[in-house]
Amino acid sequence: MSFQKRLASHEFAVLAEIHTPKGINISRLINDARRLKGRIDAVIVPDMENGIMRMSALAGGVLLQQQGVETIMHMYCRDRNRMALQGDALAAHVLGIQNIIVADSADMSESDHSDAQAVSDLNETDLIKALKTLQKGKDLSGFDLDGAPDFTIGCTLAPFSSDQELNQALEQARAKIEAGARYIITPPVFDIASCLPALEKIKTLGVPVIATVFLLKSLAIAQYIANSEPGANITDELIRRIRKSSDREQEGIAIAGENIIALKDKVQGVVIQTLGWEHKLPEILDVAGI
Amino acid sequence: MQNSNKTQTPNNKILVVGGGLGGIRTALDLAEAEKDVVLVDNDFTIGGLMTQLDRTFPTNNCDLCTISPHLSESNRQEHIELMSMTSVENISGEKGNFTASLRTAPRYINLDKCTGCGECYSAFPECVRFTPGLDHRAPTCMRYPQATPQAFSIDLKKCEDVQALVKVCPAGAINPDDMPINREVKCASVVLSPGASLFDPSHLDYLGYANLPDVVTSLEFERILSASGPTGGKLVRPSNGEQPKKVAWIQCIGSRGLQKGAGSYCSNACCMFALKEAIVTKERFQEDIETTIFYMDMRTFGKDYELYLNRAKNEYGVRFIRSRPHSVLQPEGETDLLLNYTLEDTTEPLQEKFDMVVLSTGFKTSEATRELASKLGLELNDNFFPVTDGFNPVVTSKKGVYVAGTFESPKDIPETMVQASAAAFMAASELGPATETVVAEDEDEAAEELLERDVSLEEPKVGVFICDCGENIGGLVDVNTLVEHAAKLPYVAVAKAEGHGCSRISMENIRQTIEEEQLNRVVIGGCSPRTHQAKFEDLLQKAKLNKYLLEIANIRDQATWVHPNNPEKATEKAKDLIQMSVGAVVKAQPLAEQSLPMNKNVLVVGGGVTGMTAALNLADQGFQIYLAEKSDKLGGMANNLLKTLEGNDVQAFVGDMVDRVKNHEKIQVFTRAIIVDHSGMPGMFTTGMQSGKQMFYRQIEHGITILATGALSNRPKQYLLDESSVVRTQLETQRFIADNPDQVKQWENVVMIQCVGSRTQENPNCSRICCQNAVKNALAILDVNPEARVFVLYRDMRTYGFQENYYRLAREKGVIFVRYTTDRPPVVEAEGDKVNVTYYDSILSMNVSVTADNLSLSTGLIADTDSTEELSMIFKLPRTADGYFLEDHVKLRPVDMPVPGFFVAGTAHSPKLIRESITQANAVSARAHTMLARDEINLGAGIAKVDGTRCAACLVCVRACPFDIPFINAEGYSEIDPAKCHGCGVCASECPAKAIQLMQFEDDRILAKVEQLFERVIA
Amino acid sequence: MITAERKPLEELIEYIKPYKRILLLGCNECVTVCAAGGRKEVGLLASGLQMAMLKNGKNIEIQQHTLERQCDPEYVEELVQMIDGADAVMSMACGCGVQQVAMRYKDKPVFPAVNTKFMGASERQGVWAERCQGCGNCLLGATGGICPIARCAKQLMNGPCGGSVTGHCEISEDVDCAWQLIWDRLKALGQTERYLEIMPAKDWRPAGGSGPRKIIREDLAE
Amino acid sequence: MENFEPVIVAFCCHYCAYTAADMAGSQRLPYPANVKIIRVPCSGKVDALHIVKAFEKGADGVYVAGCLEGDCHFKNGNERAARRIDFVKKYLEEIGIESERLEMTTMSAGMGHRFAEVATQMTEKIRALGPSPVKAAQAA
Amino acid sequence: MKTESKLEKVLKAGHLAVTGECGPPRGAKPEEVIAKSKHLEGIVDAINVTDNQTAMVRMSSLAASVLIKQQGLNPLLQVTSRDRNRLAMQADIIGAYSLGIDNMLCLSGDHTKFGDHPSAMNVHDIDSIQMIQMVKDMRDKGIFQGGAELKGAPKMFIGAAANPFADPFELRVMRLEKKIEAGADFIQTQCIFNVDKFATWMEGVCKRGLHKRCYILAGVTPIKSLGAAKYMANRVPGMDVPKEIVERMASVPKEKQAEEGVTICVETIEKLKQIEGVAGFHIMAIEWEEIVKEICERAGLLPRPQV
Repeated sequence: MSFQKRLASHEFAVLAEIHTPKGINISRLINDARRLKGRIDAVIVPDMENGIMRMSALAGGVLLQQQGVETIMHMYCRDRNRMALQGDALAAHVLGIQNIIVADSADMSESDHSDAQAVSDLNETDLIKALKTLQKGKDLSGFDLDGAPDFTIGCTLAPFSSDQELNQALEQARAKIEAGARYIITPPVFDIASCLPALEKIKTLGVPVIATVFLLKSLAIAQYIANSEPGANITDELIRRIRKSSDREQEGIAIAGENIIALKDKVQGVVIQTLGWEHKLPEILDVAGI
Repeated sequence: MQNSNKTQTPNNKILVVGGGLGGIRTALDLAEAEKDVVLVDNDFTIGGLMTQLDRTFPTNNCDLCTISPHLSESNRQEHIELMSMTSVENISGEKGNFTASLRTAPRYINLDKCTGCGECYSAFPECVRFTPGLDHRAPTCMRYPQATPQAFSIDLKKCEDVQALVKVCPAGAINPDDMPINREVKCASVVLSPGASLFDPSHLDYLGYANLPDVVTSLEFERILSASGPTGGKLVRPSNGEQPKKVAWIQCIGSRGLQKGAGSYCSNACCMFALKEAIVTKERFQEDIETTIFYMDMRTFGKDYELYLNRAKNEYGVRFIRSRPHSVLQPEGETDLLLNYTLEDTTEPLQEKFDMVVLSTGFKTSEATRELASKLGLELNDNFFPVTDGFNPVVTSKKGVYVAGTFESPKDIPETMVQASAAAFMAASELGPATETVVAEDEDEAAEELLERDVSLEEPKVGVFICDCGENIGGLVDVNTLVEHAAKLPYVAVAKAEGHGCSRISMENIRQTIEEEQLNRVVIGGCSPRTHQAKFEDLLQKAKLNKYLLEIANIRDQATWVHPNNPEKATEKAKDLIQMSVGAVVKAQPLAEQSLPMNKNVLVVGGGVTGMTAALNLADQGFQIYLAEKSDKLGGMANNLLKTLEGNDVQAFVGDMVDRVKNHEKIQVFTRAIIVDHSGMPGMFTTGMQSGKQMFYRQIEHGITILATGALSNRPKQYLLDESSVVRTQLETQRFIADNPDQVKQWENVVMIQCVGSRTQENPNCSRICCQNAVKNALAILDVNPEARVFVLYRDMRTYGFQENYYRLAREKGVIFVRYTTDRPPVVEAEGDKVNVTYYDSILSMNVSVTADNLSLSTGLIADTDSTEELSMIFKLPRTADGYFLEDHVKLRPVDMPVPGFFVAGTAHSPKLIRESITQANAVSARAHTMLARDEINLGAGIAKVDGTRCAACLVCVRACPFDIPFINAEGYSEIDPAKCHGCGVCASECPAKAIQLMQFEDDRILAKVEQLFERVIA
Repeated sequence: MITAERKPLEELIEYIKPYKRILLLGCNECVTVCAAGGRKEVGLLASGLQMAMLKNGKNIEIQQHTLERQCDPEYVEELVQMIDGADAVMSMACGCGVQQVAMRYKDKPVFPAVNTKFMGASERQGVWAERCQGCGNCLLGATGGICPIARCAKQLMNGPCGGSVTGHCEISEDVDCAWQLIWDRLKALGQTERYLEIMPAKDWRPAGGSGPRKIIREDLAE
Repeated sequence: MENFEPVIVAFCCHYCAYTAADMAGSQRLPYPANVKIIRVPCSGKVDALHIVKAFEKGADGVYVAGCLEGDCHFKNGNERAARRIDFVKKYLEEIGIESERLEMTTMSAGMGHRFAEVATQMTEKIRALGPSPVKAAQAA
Repeated sequence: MKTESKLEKVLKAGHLAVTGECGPPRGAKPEEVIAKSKHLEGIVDAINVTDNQTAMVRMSSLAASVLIKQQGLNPLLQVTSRDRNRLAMQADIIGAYSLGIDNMLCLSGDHTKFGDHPSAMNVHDIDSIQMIQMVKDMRDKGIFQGGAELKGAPKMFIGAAANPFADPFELRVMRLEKKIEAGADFIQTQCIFNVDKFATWMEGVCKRGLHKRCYILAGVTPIKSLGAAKYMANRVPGMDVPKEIVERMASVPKEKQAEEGVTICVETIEKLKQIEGVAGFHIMAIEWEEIVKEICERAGLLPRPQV
């Protein structure tokens, strides 16, 4: 079933993120994706997320699509102007990519090209609108297209560490949804019980909610996130659990898998984020019984 | 010896002065990094002080055993030119272009001819300098069987009939016309490691050393304990040859400015030295002897040394008396020694009888070394030790001249080893980055390799060589009985006793025997293959045998050492072990080795001063460095430090270093970097990390990993810390003094409490840095506010080395040092915006209360256990009980980890000062450099092999291999890539078709051991 | 593969009690793979028998030999060299191997050392599970590739009995309900309607109902 | 039986147990001479066959000493060894050899004390059990 | 009417049918069969006679059925595919019919593992659905399973079992359909405690119109004690006893538990009556036959209609 149909049928969707290589060695990308074929609904290909220069999402998406894996491509406004964005969108459609997530872009300060100039010609809402316009057969300047593309567009919810921030994030999201986003992806959730109220709030947006499940690779990573991201709901309990484990790699996989199970009847789907450990995705899916 | 065929320019050598342990380490590190070294020592043989020690703390290993591989290795190394009996007359020139004038004294023996047979010595003992001196006052006369060079030396002055002496030598090696040789050597840099001498207490009448034979120095006591010493290891009183029942040690003789002529510094190693002697004595005689140590402060500040102190107290029952005895007397007509002393809390004079008194004499620079320093124009301090760089103790005032070991300052063996490696690195860096030297393929060597004898068609012909290892084996069992037993075993062609099998002469004998008798298998009965296998494998190669045709029967560690009270059983067991080895070696087959290219990138984990130093060092040598720092900025703990005890500006130093690191084109810095996975093998590791705010995952390929992850500031919830605003850690105090001098000026009373959270049940070790921190802050407070009354409540003041000078200065300036004991710790209560500190003053025998404006707690360091635990899981490395990384050998390999290619430095190793961390970082650089200089890494031959004809392609090996190496190949049977196999043997033991064998541990070889064992038992 | 499991030592000792020289035979095929009768197991059994017999006060001689494949006469022929040195043969091969040896060396007693269990597949290292009963008339095409004859405790051909709970067979939590597996597979294939076809009563003749079976390939048979 | 001195074979992994044995040596920790060590790279290398053969040849006891759990130099060889020991124990019972004669034990490289302790305990245990029934039968 | 069966007549007439159960004794004691069946006289329309129930050897269900028939009662012969091959089954069926037995239930039977002869072979020459087909062909086509002509067809009213609670649940309706397709005239279900789940199943049944193609008798059982409740909840494969039932049994004192069990049973029947497609009840009071009367009375199922 395609991701689009899965959304429409209100069945639980399972997505996973696979990053493009920083370089031209695509063997990992393709191997990792192949091993997921048939086990998940679609692979999300981020585009130079967080300002790390790598192979573009468009190329990555096309490669995966060629492997018979449905792809969702990230697009955002930091690195390209409206010309490039529209051009890429048309290219994506022609090359078989039907899904686009308009993602929030991190600022350049933490980039590995921190002296690069951010473009930000459009903002995310504008970009979604632009995509909708393209679908109607026009470009942003109102010129007719020779054939209109078609996409399922998603958007992301900004991370939040307080109710106030959540409300703000929801406000922004609402605009994106009005502009045409058909589902929303949350920031990573770690302790399911404690993030339920927030999830409920997010559901009020009225579009399917896809929760992000993040693979904790080690105690240090868990501590890092707990310390550096105030909103991440990593509980002391969770930290203790990882610390106690003699095989932390497996423990992280188990936690991710269990979280997927716990989210099954609570949201419309999950995105599994492994940041480099895409080869562990099948194990997570095993634990989650998918 | 000098057979390197690299194109030599006159000044690309390094001169190493001093052939003690430090000099040997320096020379070895340089040689392994492909640098040419001239190693000079004015003694007849190299080895220095360590060769005279019986055993070393804290492992109580036999020193001769640990040092001997190094000694002969130094001789073997093609890059080292060893010159014994050689002194440095003068050094001129400057960094990069020194000229050293060397003078070699006549030995009167031709080294090339001498076989060390000993005929000259037995005929004319008086004029041959190879005396296991029975005069305990002259321990330096003594040499030992592993001596390098392995040759005698003649004292011609004592010889009356020179012609007779010449005739007695069967090798014709004695040359009475030998002349001193003067020689000039060009070198780029110089490392001075000539050691120090020991304080001579002869002039201190009240200690009776000069006239009471039972008063000895600690080194003499060591000689008496030593198996190779004058008494053959029997502990006896020099006066009457009886075993003593009560031995006392008196500490700080010649140290801490306590006696006439004493250095003002603390000699650093004497406390551990005395503890070791007391423990070894107790171990040997148990209840039969009483040991007492009279001390001022027990200074066990090294890694895990506190545990050693605790063991001495609790397990061995060593008695400790805190007192400085004022005299040792021998009343007329009595044989006992009377020791007079008082305790600190009474004035009552006490007397106690002992039958031996050991003076723990400290280090002192010798006249000769002072002279050497002046020839070089080195600036010396008040105690005649060289003045060194504030942050880099191996760097002297003269560019291009480096120092290491006790010549630099008093220290123990591990620290000497660290400095030696550090100096090696600094000296080598003068030569600049390693350039691609075209090494003309050594044809001789290649030819020699081809000459390996093909023994595959021969019947096994086994040679068994059994060491007595001095007293270690021979002292308990009769080696000849073992030899007779071995001679009767099947296939044994030769069985011999070989004395110290690892000594040069024995090695040479064995080699000759192998060649002469055309042996094709060798069994060594001796010590552990863990330490000596490589050495004997080399020997086999020299004898043109494949090095794997060898078995070592560990009859020392597994028989004589562990069955000391039962010579018969030890003998029988040794026979068993030898017979098992003979059975196994018969099954041994020649094997070929695997090698892999060495990846020359370096991963440095930790971006503090230690990590940055190592990174800069190796980057300057042209290697690519990946520096991973967990936090968001470089600098680590040093970011919180302002000044060192000596007054050096830490912030400026660190700031400069950070800039250099960031701008170095060979260093890639990753901040907020967390290591998450690791794979590969020595020489080609792949490590995955997540870095930056965005947790970008990347994998690094590298051949070397340096762990410099640091430690954490301890912060125990004690003494109102974090509750009262006037209670600070010493670090915070330092900052406060700098930032708020006006407030400090108002302070009336300041209290400091030492050992807060250190030397406790939970954290048993000493944090090493706190005593000097307290002294530093106390002095800083007095600088700002001379009126302040500063109390330091301590358990033992551990201001080792030159820190002692500052301790004394603080006392002089009026800082009040009060000792407390753990059963009566100070009590702290809040009082308004101040705190009230109550402590027990043992001199006044009462509680004293002080209302303090500031309470500084010396909280010290604790291991970053979360980090070290996780990294040790990921990298598979061991840790100490308190969570620091555990090095491969605490004495001899203090910065190497057990996994080849891994090194540790800085406070990740144990608490230490910034300059000590930097020294370790330099040492690590040298150690890493020895690997990075190679293009290949040898993986040995211990890999699994599949017999395709037997393989049933069942996949068991494919599934069982922990590293996923085996696969079913196109021919349909399992294949194991020899370059990838780790050699664990799991596949071999699970293969249901018995198609896999692990080389060196083949089934028939293991089963042969089992069979031979029971053949003997049942027969 | 054919799976087997070593018989209890006690039973084997009974077999060989009267003999002094035993030839212990392994097979490098299926029984090696299922860790029942390869070289290693031969070694283990030889040692175990030796010890057990010693305990019974008897010293026996055991020759060990592992054939490439005990069910082929050419390989069995190899034993000619050593058969005379043995009073009895104990085979760790499956029943086929045991019989092949017995047929060739008519004057030697041949004992089975293993119980031949079933035709199975490796589930994972060290775990083998029955997959086929060799019924001679494969119906896997109709059952989503999962055999109800081999894998349903009641060999039900038309669906699960009432004891199937959460995917397990009523006889054990450790046994998957074959029909649950079939159903899942049919669903995955989008062929659930196929379930409604009633499978007629099975003709058991090809399963051995008409006596021992034989396959003859005329083109190959000599 | 009073003079019975059991012969015990200890298969020790190079990285931990063998090093611990060396450590026991350098610390001069005495343990019974009955224990004879055979060095293997990893406890996972110890073949069931080696153990059974040791008993066949006349061992009164055998133990395999590997690294502490989670510390195996080769990831999990020690766990495999432990499972294998359980398997061989059952086989020994079948043969009629008390399974207590075979044990698996773990220690770190630094545990010289533990090595001596295990060697002593094992020797005492086997001494109490008496000679292996196989050996007794051979002798008879 | 396909047969002369009284049960068929009751059902055909649109009455809620009631069947009971009688387990033959483990020994040659005809009086026990007679005594048990007497408890059901006038209470039920047919008495199921089990065939080596729970894989324990008992008097053959054919013999016990004959004994019951001799009492003038109406036995329902159960036949499992576990113990007999197709020859033995057909022989027994002809025999039974000849002795006046005209109802039968085709089952696969519990696995021998659970019984007193765990080492016995499980025959399963044909399965229960194939058995239904076989009986139907004997009755309607007059042929044996092997195809040979049969002289004097046994006019059996053919029943089959259904367990709406076993997994995979979604397949359960189709399985029923398959049985009906094969020729089942009526169905007796597994004991129902989880009425909601049963209702869900029945919904599926009705959706496919299966309730119009055969009669579905809902199975009920009075629980005698808390222990029995727990046993059924945990140990009997394919039985779904909701937690609430066990808790309810636990909430009453031991001596009142039997009474509570009966009450639950009666309530269940009342609920089941509301469900579309339920054509009657099969009351399984194992070794407690005397209680069936009370249940039927309280559930308003008495008196039984005369047809």
